[in-house]
Amino acid sequence: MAETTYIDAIRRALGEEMERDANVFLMGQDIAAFGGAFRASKGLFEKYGRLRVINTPLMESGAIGAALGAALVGKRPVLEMQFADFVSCGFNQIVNNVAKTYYRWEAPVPMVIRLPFGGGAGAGPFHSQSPEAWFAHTPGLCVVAPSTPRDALGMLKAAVRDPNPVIYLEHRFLYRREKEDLGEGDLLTPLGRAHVVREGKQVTVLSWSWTLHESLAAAEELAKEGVSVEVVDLRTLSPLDEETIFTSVRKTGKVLIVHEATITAGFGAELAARVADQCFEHLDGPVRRVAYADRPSPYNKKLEQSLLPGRERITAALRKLARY
Amino acid sequence: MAETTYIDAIRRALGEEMERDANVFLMGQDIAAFGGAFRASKGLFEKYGRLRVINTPLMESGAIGAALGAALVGKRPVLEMQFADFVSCGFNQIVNNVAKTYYRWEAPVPMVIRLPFGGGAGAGPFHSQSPEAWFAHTPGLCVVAPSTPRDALGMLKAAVRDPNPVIYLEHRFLYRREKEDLGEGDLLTPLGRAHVVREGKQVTVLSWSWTLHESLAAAEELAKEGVSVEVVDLRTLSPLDEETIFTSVRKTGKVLIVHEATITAGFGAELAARVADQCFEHLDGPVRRVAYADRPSPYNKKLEQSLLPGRERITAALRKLARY
Amino acid sequence: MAATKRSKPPPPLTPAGTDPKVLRRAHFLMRLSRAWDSRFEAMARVGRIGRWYSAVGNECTTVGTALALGANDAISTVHRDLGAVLTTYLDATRLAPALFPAGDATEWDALRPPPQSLLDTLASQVFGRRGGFTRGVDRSFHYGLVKPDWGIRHVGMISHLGSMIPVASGLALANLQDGNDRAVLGFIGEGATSQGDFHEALNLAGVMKLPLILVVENNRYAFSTPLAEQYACEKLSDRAPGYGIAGETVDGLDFDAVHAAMTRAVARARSGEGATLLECMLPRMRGHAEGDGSYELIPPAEREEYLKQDPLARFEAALLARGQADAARIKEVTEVTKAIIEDAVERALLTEEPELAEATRPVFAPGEVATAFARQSTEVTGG
Amino acid sequence: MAATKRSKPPPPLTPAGTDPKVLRRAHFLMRLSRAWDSRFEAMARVGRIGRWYSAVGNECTTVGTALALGANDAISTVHRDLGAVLTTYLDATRLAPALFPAGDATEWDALRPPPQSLLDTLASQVFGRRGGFTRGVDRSFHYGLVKPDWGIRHVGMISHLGSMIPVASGLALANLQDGNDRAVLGFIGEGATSQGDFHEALNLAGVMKLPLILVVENNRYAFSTPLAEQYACEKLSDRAPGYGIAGETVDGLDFDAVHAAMTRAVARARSGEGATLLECMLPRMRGHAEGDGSYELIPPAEREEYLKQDPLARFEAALLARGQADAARIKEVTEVTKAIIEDAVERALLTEEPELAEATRPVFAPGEVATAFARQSTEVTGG
Ligand SMILES: Cc1ncc(C[n+]2csc(CCOP(=O)(O)OP(=O)(O)O)c2C)c(N)n1
Ligand SMILES: Cc1ncc(C[n+]2csc(CCOP(=O)(O)OP(=O)(O)O)c2C)c(N)n1
Ligand SMILES: [Mg+2]
Ligand SMILES: [Mg+2]
Repeated sequence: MAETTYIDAIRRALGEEMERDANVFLMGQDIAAFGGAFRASKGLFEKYGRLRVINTPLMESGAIGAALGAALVGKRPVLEMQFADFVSCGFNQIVNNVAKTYYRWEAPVPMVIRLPFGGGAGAGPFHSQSPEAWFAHTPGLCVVAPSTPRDALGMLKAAVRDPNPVIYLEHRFLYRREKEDLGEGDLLTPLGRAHVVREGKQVTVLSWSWTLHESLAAAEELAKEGVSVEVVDLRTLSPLDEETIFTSVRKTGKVLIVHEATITAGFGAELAARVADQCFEHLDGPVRRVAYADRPSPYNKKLEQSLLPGRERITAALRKLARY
Repeated sequence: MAETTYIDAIRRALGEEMERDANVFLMGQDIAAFGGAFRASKGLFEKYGRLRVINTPLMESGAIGAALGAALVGKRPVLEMQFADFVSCGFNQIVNNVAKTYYRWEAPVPMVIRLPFGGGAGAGPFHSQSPEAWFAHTPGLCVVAPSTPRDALGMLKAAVRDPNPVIYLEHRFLYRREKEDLGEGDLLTPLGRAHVVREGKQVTVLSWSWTLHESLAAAEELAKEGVSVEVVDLRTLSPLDEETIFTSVRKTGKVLIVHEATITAGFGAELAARVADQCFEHLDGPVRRVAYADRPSPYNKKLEQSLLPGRERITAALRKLARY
Repeated sequence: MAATKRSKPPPPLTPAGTDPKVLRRAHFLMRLSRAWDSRFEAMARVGRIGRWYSAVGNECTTVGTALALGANDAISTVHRDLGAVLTTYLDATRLAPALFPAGDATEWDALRPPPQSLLDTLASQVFGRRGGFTRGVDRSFHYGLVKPDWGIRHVGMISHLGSMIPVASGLALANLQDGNDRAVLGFIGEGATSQGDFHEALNLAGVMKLPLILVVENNRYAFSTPLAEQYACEKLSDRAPGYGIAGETVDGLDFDAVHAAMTRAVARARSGEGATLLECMLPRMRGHAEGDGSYELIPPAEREEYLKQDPLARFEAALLARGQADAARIKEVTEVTKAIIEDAVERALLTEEPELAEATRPVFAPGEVATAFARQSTEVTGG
Repeated sequence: MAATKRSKPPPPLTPAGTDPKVLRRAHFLMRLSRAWDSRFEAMARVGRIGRWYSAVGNECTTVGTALALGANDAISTVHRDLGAVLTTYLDATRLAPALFPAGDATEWDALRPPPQSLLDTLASQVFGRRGGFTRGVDRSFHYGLVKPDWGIRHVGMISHLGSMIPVASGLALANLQDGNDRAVLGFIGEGATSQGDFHEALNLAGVMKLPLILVVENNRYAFSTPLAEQYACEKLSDRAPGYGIAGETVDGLDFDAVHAAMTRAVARARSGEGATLLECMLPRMRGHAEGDGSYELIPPAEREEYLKQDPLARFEAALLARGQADAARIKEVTEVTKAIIEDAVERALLTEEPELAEATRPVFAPGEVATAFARQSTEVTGG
């Protein structure tokens, strides 16, 4: 069978869900005839027309608000931000309107906001950010970040079907680099479930998205050195699958949290806090984090690379932790 | 001497800094003749006129952007959000424009954004929020949250003088409830310095703003029970005064973090993470947090009270931790 | 600081060209809205409720526009739109049968639920009680009621002004997608027109020819800020050409003018001609919120002028002048509506506070995500 | 999808009414901008640089407007405003002495730094090299240069389109506060006018009568989106009345018209009459970014039409027709500017990559906050 890339998995999910449910529709900038900046919706405009693949003017807040309105009367909008960085322009609609509606008056808000995020492309401070912590701090939002084509497909489909707003973080660096044979069928990945990608005994790594792959590479490296590392792909950041996480940490006694977002008040802090509280008696070493320094993402590729929490930094941190 | 309330301390700071430096000016909604929703600028319009106390139209993003522009050419704007909750409407200007300018092209951005925040008034989901974590996660912003009139005065003055953007969180519940005799003179509180408000031996409480007072009340309660609690007022959340925090936790061996914002990915998570990393060997118990449940703030006062992390919940958590 | 520059409204006006059925219903609903405000203003004055944002002066606009809609047209309201809410929710003919001849009931009325119970729910809502739409979790008009079976599609506000305009545009978009001819009515104060969301939503409405009518309730002040500090155009409807949509400014004291302009706008929406920006000029008859000191900032002479312009008084004067109602009828409507509101308020005040468990009720609708949320430790979920 | 509806630009135009000194400088700067683009487009085609946003077609507008400013007027630029940056930064008479008679140097030129060094810095900036304004930390036009001693007040862009309009309004506000008569020129694409920030800033400019000129570079497409999907008004300057500011739409192929309209707008700004929204209609001569496939989406006939409308070619044709330059002069300017750019680019390519330490340079300006930041553990500060 042909291999499916991460971005193709996203396109497949969109196509399958639009086919399944006539209420599903897409909104975003340049997503119609052009198929989107990353071509995630390529071909769908031709198939479903201008009322289900809606090219919006250059705006974010207005588009998110409009999607909310449509969702309140039974539609299931899937909104693409051209880059995750631009979601800040529609921040209020998400955190105050979309997120709070169900709690306030029990109206379900089935909508997905797709955020192409992350660095590694030398794209500078405004096309490289990882905004998940802002949304994880906002009650009422589900925040997911798949790391494989399989989960990109299965979680997007699950997100479209859930009656709640889902912030869907898709990593641009993985778009064409990750490939899998997915086969046929209606493949779903449950929301709210982490996944132990690699079993191990001495240290647990908690990560997601691009850094998950870097963590796996680092675990491989450590294996050569005789250290057994367990790697957990969180997949859903909020709500959190505490059970899977705590089970792993209690088993290994050590934890390294790895993410691409800047470190201070990043989502890794929440993981550290829960572990330091709920696994305290099982910890055999300090809770460590590897993440981006508290800086914007520099434009020059070498500068950016020096800050990205890649496999070298993870490997070094794992070594240190294993020796602790 | 007369006692000065927290809100009067803010007004005094604004007045003194405007008098000291002609580049300091105020912007906000209803701040001119009306003196602001909480009267923080009362009297200043009459004194300094419409170009230094600027009533803006009903907008946040445009006002923050305008303040940035003025700051880039030598002005020192102090912007009032009518309620902290509305800052989400200007979020992009803060996190992408204001915060990143110095790193990007080394242009200092001396500006202060005042955020009247917090609950306790039965004001519902949109007039009660505590947004500090979003900003603490954004490199390039200084985030402060004074808890006393003395620090409200001294930190606002320091913030106006610093060449960097400062997010100044002022708690509405404290406005008229906290009073102190401040005396005369040019009173400054250094930015980036926490303050051990109460010394103790068995547990450290890390908190700020309204919950700092609740924590002190809880510490008092524990004292009666023979438990010695140290209470640290962080005052500045970002950058963090690790030295003061770590010194205290290493001494007591136990830490309770208390804040009003919702718990998941709140700023308390960052404190827990740093402590769980840097004080691991000194910890005699799990790192605990008392904070708001992951919910919007309900309107009905009784409902709201049931969620606020007040002295009872803090006391209970301290008791448990002390016994651990 | 005075709201300068705008010209004074024209002399007294008359509801001449409107269907008598509509006039009867309008009169009842405007009086009902006014009675509600009077009751709550009184409670606010003695501190029995915390804040009250009065809709006195807005009735002609809120009722006059909402009455031009049909079942399952949608409305999106902000803080002074009680009149539109009542108009949308209530079968007036069942609420006050004595006031309406048999033929006044509409097809929509047949769909509507018993009016008394909706009114009671609304009163409980405003008090933050158990029986309200949000059962205490959110304030007054911060909720929605989307009940296609009742013909009601109402989306309430969040506090962030301007934010609901894009949402209203989305309601309109769904109509376009469904290929129906329903219209959407959104309200906004003149102050909130300064928000970016106003622009983004109206631009979308223009580009997509959305069946949206945005009514600007221009009461010349936003909190303390007079319109001269809010915008610099002559009329806010001057913004319509910039979005390629229809624009009109009407006198919010003139029921006929409001209703007729809205009727035109609804026709445009239904026929695919697109959106309308309808500005209604209102007298500022009250301060921002009761007792917040904002009214005192308006020069006394200006205030007096506004109080003289009461649209409800003008409406009734016109009814009398035209022989569309006599003094007895006006008195009766006034008293009946007052009694209805008194009753609803009294009943609501007797209802219970919400259950404490409401505070931690779910933030997610039932499903996979909600289940995962509930699996977390209760320290986090608060559950 | 074609950009429909807008009428075709009028026949060839002539820079007739403009001062010969201005015409000479304009010609040089437009050619310099074009030479820069040609060089970078070529590099983008062979993958030597990642992306290039071409300003081909914008030169008449960027240079024509920026040339109407004086020392310490401010400019705020976005991604196709190379022409305005060059116009603001460079003493053309020192950069190419052979091309300008002695009297062409202005008072502002006397303040300006040596042009070659600024040009070199700019080239290094675009490559993300050590010698650039940001020393590798941010891309091409994402920086600013505020040097009152040089008469230069330039605020560059962030990627978030629309965000710089409020900032430009703030630059204008500071002028008002200082009581000077300086103007501010901001640029924006027609796509970015859909952002809320456009609205909020222009509304403020109207209310405060800010000395701001917002130039809309309407090249009929935003990335892939044609203007009919971007807005529904006839002209974007139709939005000006909605803000109570002056509005004008001019043909961006007509240097005289652009320069004259800008000159009028600057006069308004200086005299306290307030802001202007100046829309310049441009041909879309390139795709969004080189090689991103967006140009191919435009119908071929439409593309050809745009390519025929090249404002620089028209400008030169007009110079010739009017006898304001001969073929030799045009050739010379073309060659000299090409050589200047070749040189600057070659030199920049030879410069070093930034020092790695730049990645963790301070996020705070020196002071109490910066010191506190540096005190944190290096895991956090990355320091
Ligand atoms: C985004 C936002 N900013 C500020 C406020 C604070 N605020 C509440 S009401 C109000 C004035 C509203 O004026 P207008 O829109 O004219 O409505 P009116 O009250 O006059 O009917 C303001 C500034 C808000 N609610 N939302
Ligand atoms: C807030 C925001 N949303 C989306 C984008 C992505 N984007 C970059 S350029 C562009 C099109 C810009 O069009 P226009 O403003 O017309 O300028 P042009 O490139 O045509 O000169 C878009 C959508 C962005 N940069 N900023
Ligand atoms: Mg108003
Ligand atoms: Mg364009």
